[in-house]
Amino acid sequence: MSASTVLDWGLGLAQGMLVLAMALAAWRMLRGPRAQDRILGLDTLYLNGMLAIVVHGMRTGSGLYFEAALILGMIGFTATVALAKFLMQGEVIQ
Amino acid sequence: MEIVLSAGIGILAASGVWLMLRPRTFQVALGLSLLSYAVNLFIFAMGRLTVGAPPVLKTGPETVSVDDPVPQALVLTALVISFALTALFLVVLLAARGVTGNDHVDGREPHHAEPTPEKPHP
Amino acid sequence: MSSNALLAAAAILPFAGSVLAGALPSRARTPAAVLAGLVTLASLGCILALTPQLSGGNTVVHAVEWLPSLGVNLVLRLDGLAWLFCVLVLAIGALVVLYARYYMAAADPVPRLYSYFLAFVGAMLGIVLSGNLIQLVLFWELTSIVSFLLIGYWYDNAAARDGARMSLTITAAGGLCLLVGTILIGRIVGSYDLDAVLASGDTIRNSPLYLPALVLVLMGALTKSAQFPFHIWLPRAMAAPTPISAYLHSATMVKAGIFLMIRLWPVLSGTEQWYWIVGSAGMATLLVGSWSAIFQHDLKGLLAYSTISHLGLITLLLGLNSPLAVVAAIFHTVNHATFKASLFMAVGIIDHETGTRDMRRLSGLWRAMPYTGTLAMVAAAAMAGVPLLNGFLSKEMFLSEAVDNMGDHPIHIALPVLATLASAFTMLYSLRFIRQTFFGPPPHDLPETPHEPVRWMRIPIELLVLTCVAIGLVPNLTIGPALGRAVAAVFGADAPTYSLAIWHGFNLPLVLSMIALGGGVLLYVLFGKRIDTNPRGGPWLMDRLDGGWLFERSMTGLTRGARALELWFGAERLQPQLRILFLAALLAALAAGVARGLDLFAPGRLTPFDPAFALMWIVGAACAVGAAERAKYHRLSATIFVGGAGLVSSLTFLWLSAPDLAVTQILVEIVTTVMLLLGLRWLPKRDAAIPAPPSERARARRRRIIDLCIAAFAGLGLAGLAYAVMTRPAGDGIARWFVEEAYPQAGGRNVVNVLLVDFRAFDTLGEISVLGIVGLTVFALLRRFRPAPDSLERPKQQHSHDAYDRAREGRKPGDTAADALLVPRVVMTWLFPFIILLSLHLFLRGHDLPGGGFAAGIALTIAFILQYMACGAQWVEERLRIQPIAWIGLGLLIAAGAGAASWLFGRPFLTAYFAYWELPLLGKVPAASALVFDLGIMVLVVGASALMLVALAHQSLRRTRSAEAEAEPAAEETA
Amino acid sequence: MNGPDLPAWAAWIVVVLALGGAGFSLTGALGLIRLKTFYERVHAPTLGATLGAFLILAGSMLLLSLVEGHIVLRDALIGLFITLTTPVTMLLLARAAAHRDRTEKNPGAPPEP
Amino acid sequence: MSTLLPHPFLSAGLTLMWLVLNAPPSPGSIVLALLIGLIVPAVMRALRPAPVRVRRPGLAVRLLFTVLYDMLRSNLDVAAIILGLRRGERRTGFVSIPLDMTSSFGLSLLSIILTATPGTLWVQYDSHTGRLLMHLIDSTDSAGWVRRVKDRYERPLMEIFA
Amino acid sequence: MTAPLLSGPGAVLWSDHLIVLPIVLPIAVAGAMFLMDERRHRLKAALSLATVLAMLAAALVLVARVTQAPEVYRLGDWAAPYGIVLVADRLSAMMLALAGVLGLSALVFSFARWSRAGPRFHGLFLLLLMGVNGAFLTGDVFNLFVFFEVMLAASYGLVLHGSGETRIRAGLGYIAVNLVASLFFLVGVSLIYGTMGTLNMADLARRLASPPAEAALFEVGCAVLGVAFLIKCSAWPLGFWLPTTYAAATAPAAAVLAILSKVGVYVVIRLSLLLFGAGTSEGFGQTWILVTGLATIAFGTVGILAARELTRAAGYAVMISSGTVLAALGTGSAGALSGALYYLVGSTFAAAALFLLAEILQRGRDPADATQPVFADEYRDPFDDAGTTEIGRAIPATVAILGSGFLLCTLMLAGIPPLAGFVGKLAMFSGLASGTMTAPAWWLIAVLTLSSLGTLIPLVRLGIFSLWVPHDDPPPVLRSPEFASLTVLLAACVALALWAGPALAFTEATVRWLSQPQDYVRAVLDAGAGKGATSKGSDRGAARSTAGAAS
Ligand code: NA
Ligand code: NA
Repeated sequence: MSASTVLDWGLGLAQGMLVLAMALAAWRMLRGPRAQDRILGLDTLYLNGMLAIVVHGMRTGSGLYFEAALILGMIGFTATVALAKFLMQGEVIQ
Repeated sequence: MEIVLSAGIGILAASGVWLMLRPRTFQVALGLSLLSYAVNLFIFAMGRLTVGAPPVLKTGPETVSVDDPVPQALVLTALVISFALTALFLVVLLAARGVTGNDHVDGREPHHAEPTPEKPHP
Repeated sequence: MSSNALLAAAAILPFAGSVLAGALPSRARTPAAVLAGLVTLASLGCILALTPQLSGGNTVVHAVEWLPSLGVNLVLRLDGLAWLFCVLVLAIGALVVLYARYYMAAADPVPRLYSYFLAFVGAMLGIVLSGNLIQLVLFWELTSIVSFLLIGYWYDNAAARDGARMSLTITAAGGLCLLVGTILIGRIVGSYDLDAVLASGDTIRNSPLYLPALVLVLMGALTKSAQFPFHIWLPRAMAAPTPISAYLHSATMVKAGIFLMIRLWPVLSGTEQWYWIVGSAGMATLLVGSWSAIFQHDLKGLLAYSTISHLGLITLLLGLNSPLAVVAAIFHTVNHATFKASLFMAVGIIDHETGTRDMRRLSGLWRAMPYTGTLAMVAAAAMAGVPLLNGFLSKEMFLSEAVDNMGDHPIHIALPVLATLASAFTMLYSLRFIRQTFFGPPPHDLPETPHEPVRWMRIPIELLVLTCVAIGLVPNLTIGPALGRAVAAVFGADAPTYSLAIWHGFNLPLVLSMIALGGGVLLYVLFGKRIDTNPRGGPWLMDRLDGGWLFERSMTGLTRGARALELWFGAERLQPQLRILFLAALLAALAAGVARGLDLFAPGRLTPFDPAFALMWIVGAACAVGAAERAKYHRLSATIFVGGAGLVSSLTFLWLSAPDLAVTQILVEIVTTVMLLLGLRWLPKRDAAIPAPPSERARARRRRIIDLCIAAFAGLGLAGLAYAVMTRPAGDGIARWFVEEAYPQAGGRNVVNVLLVDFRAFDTLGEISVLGIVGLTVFALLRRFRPAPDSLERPKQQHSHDAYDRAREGRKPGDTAADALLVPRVVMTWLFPFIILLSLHLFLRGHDLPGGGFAAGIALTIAFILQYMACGAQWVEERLRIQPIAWIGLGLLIAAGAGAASWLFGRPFLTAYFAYWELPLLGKVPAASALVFDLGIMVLVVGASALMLVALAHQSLRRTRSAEAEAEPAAEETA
Repeated sequence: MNGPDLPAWAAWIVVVLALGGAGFSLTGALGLIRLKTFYERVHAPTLGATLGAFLILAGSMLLLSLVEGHIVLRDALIGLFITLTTPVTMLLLARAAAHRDRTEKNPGAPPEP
Repeated sequence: MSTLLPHPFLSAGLTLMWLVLNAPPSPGSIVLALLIGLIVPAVMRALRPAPVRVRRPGLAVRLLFTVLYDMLRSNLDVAAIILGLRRGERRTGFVSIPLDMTSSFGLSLLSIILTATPGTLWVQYDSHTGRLLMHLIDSTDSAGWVRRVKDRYERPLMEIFA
Repeated sequence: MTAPLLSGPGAVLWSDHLIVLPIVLPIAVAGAMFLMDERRHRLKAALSLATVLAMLAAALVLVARVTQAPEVYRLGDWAAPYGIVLVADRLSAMMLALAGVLGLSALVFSFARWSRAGPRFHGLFLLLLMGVNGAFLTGDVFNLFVFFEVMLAASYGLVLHGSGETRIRAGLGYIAVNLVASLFFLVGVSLIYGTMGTLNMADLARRLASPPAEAALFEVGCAVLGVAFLIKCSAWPLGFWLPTTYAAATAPAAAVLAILSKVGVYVVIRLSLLLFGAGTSEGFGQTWILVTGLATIAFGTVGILAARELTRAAGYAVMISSGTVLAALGTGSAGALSGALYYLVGSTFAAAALFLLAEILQRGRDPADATQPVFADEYRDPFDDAGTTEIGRAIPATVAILGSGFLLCTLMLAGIPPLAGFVGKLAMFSGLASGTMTAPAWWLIAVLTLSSLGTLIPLVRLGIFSLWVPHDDPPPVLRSPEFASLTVLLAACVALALWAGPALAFTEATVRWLSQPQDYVRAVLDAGAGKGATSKGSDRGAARSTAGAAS
């Protein structure tokens, strides 16, 4: 097996696993039962999506996808924090 | 990939259209969001699909085969505009909810009479 | 003065006078009258001065170019016919001016009346002097409009308003038909020029468009000349001041219709269609008018129906297809103008001096006003066709034409019979008028004591009656030359020979005339009293047919019908409207595709399939469908699902080589979610459906099924189109050029960014303008935001936190909330500089790598928003003052300035400059004006998005503050 | 799609790291499904946010360092920031859930601290 | 120094981050990184967060490794639980821990450590009683957890940010 | 002929930039105004007025200049089809001037009171005009989308300006409908790009000359795009939003919005004659345009007959006017189209004037007036209170002036002599009646005649009700800015009738020019040909380095 085949298959598989993780998170998100479960599901969706981006960058050997991942990692939590805060206090900003 | 993306666009669009036809303002706002996703992906699809070839040139003089940058630029413009307008729609729906007391797109429940100065919203 | 100038002066003077009179102060009754009189007389003088030039059938023509490409020029054309009508219009006009000066009360805004009057004179002259058919239509409609103003002069009076509206509606409608008819004639002839049209009689009559053109032109003429059944406007127009009625219904307005029929007689008449349409309209009008006149109690009403009947007579004459009848028609037009004007004026005097026009109340006025009575009697006799007066002459000609026309067709025997009958009716109502008003017992119980009017008020009547007598006695000396010129103008070389003698020998027409006179007297003797006490309120046989009532009903019906149609063919509510939009787009796409035989699934290129991508889209689809399903009752869940769908879209962009899009979409996604949540605060939870009546439920179900179909087809359609395009090879488009030239010519490696800030920077400038505008609009709306009462309360979570705090020793409200945010606060605060750095990073690398001003701006906004979320609006604003509106302005200025800077170098707007600058220590650094442009984008994006978010966030703060503000006065009151 | 060009040893290391990370992340997501209560489920995604992410990011750094020819550390930033930020969401969620469960008097509601 | 560099660790962090983002470093990017490190912290002056002083950087590094190790171990534990690989009874539940630390920065770090470690979750902190409510995916040994939190994390943190 | 700017390197005249002025100037002035304190009303009013006057002047100069030859302006110095170009030809210059006059009068009208009914009116107003101008000038379909959005976004702001329940409710529907239209627009444009590979209008026309590979898909895109434009034209059955929205908007907003639907009409004319005038897709959609136009006139007439309020009637008048131009276009008669273009200008003025008049007549009966800010805090700026005070001298003889104005509007809209409305209809009828008369020509003549009557009847009814029937309300007060504004509009109508000859000659020449799409294509694509092309890259680089050296 050549290095590129290994990479191709291995990273493809890793990406597939991450997408599968996304699917599981989405399942929780859709299933609930409570709003907190859904938010948790969305947060996990974001997380695994971010990792999928990193793996995609590895598959293509390109650093061009890094910023998308960094943004998700640094400020992706803003959306879920807002949701959680809404749940906790009934409003996002007092 | 093409069939997957088409199906995705279709489902987003169908969900969006369905929501846009609903009577509650918030439904319409979300429908607008979904429909914008669908349309943005549609515009993007007009440049055909490529994987792993962003239109960012390497530091060499050679021209490489990359994805069509034009639809990407168009999507970016459309994206910003639809973001702005979604925000606007949201605020208008809030304002409407405030002044009419209900969240129907027409500003009144279908089986309620049109409000008059003498008989304001319930 | 040249003849052209005289002609132009005659036509323009009245309009100029109208403007001047309108500018006079509203009490300037006498100056206005003097002005109007002078103008009218001057105009008349001009026309009279041109008389010698008309000898031998000549015409005076003055043309001004107006719309050469349409063949429409302003042509003033004076011939014998026009001369006759001009003199009629101006001479009677001058008398009306004099009369009105004394008739109108000082309290009325009389200058306005004179202003309208002069405009009307001008419009009438415009009609009769038109040398171009379109010009004729133009002035035609102008008379409708000005008469509307004249009739509605006393607009406080409902009758005046209704009368004005009715006359305008009917005559303007006729005018519109006339316009189309004229255009058809123009198409047949190839010109609107009157001379050309008059020369093409045979062409017109033989054209397939003859009938439509004839019908349309006649619609104009018959409505204007108040022919049955369009006559209904005329009696209602009596609400006008009497001088106006005298003018409109004797010499002018209604005569415009007659004029037009005479004018076009040479080219339109001579056919069966003309005979039947014009003849029967005239006959019906003659009978209906004279019959109805009998039953009027109001003197003006009597004159109105009498006018209708005389107009019918003239029309009937024109319909007979006989040149001699036309001569009679012209002659009777003049006669009718003189005696009817004098009668109206006499009635005006009666009304003025007694305060009523009701014949049942009037009686024995002879004693009080013998002079006026005499004048009225002579005029009425002329109207009735008593010998030695002008009416007799033209009626003789009429009866003679009726007899001549009997000819071979048996049905034509009716013509002389009906003509005689109508003449008898005329005699009847004329007699009734004189008898009831001037004779009988002295009047009692009148609003005012009757007496003779002021001297000047009588002069117009005297002159008119004198004319009646003079024409009646010596027609050849008085009217002869004018009539001759008019006839010559109509017929040219083919003018018929006629005789204007009083005595033509004892012939059938004379017998009929005598039968009519005698019959009229007899009828009056038999039925006079019964008419007075007529309990049915209207003419026998026709009392059910109240034209005014019918008109009002049809207008109301029209409005009602229109409302029904508006509901039927329109949609007031949003949902049906949107349904139609989607259906229209679907059908349009379908129609276009089917017409060209579009095959969506043509085999083409495909990108290798990746199951992970498909799985990701299963997630995306589930999120979308979930959002669609939950959005009604579970807004928060739906918002979460939309977030999921958005993430999948972003990842798709990334997967398919669009990192810039992915970055932007992710950022926008985050901000949108925060914004939706800020908004959700003001949308109280929806727990259950609003109860709807059961009947609604079935309909709602049906609508949902329809919507589902629309949504499904919309989805299928968009998916199909996307698939069809994606699987077809991309043609030789402009894309390749951008990829090749982005670096060499624009100095950027990120082609998308180069497109945004250089190649298509103009798009971006517009795009940021949108963002700025929306930011400001949101701000404006929220400044006046009034939350619904049920969302004014603080959220219940906060209540229960505070309750928890109150219940415990040593805790004060807000502590629990503060504890919960303790950690997030620290993290978010210390993250702030790092996000700023991220934003700078995105900004500076944009030209060469994914990023750019927009992404940087949104990232910076998120940095701010995180602070707001962690620490609250008040806390942040005590520390950081951001002025978002100023940022918006600054951003626009920077971006536009970066674009305009290229002007200094003689290059078009937005021409970018780039170079590598050699700097000490740093070496080569890129310098690009596009970066400045991008900075403008960034600044604006921060301003606009922060403005929206902060304005939304402030609502809670405002709620708290207003609650405090309300609590304070309440506390003061209790103390 | 043109994959990166790596020596075989590096390829294997990268793949093992990526698969390991993805495995942990997947396990975390699986926990989201399998665990019974909300408070248990909150723990699960942390697997992906910590070890799962670290392994993948390490693989990415190795790969990109080799591809770009210089040491690439930027992916570490992602690891750092998700470690700092993910807990914020989690603890706010847990706090919100605790509050809701207490006010609704659900069985399994957390006690007062 | 404090006026020019009010938050030296922050400045260093920002400079470092810029350099990492723009590797390999060039003279230009180094200058820019230094400028950013110098200028950007100015915003913190506006925000005025509670001041943070790091007393013992060495201990901080040691704590970092402790946490990383615990994280790794917990990851494996929790993965085993999720995958059903662990035998025996597992109880899940809450545990209340009295904390002595009051610095919000320290508490934040503690919360990040606990929450970022699979198996432990920071649920609620009461500033009046100083008690922390924590959720454990496996609370079989809750007393052990209390000790672990206090000894392994709280004490070093208090020492670092004293 | 092309402007010097485009023909030789470096040879630039300042006057060549004139074409971009109507877009750049409002952006810059609006930007500057956003930096100013909101309370500086007078300064802002003066700035706005100066800007709008400058825009109008630029438009008039362009009208005069383009009679010689169209002007093409390459934004960013990139040649078509790669860059975006602005194209001023007879049609766009005429529309530009129309927008200028309308903008001027609406702005002046707003000085009396409306400009202070909400924040940042002037900025929004200028940006609206900027969007309109851009839409008229651009030669690129996607850029057209952007300017449509600018214009619409500002129109949303102006519709909501002043707030209040009526406006918010109407605004919600208006925004929803137009957002859908915008999405259709995007779908259409992107399909066009996906099949033709270009966005430049001239380039599209050029490519259509030879059969494109994907004609069917392209036409589907055009169909969707057409629906979007017809929504913006408020064509039946897509335009039910218009009367409600315009009736709810404040008067100056409604008056300036009267141009918005005309932008849709403009685009339909522009694209259908350019793309479908000849070539593979010749005549595409023409029947539909005709049918829609006729239906729109009919529905507009029904609506105006049914109207209870003047503002609503004015809204339907706008619809009728759009429908008329569409139908005239659909008949394919050049004469009718040139008449319709003339009519478009006049009827737009008249509809705008009617909105303004209606506001004065209905003032005091406006429930939206009652809205006051709820919260007493920083959101309530001092100028909010000033919003009710009025500026300008009260004009005497108000009723007479309003009456005359109303009459003129009625005559204009009903197409009754002697104003431009009549001339327009006459020109259309003459155009339709010349040559071989087809069934559509008959239909249009009939429908327009009935529509004239259907406009006259209700307007007279409403006018009598507003002006003649005695009311308890205080008599209307006309402020000097309002008077000036009405005078501008109505004088424009009168002038249009007086100089109908030259005006019609202009529109006739316009239609001749439009029916020669190849000239347009040549003008755009040959503008500085090759300068943006690869082969001349060095040339451009040199030009840039000179610019750099100069700096
Ligand atoms: Na693509
Ligand atoms: Na944890």
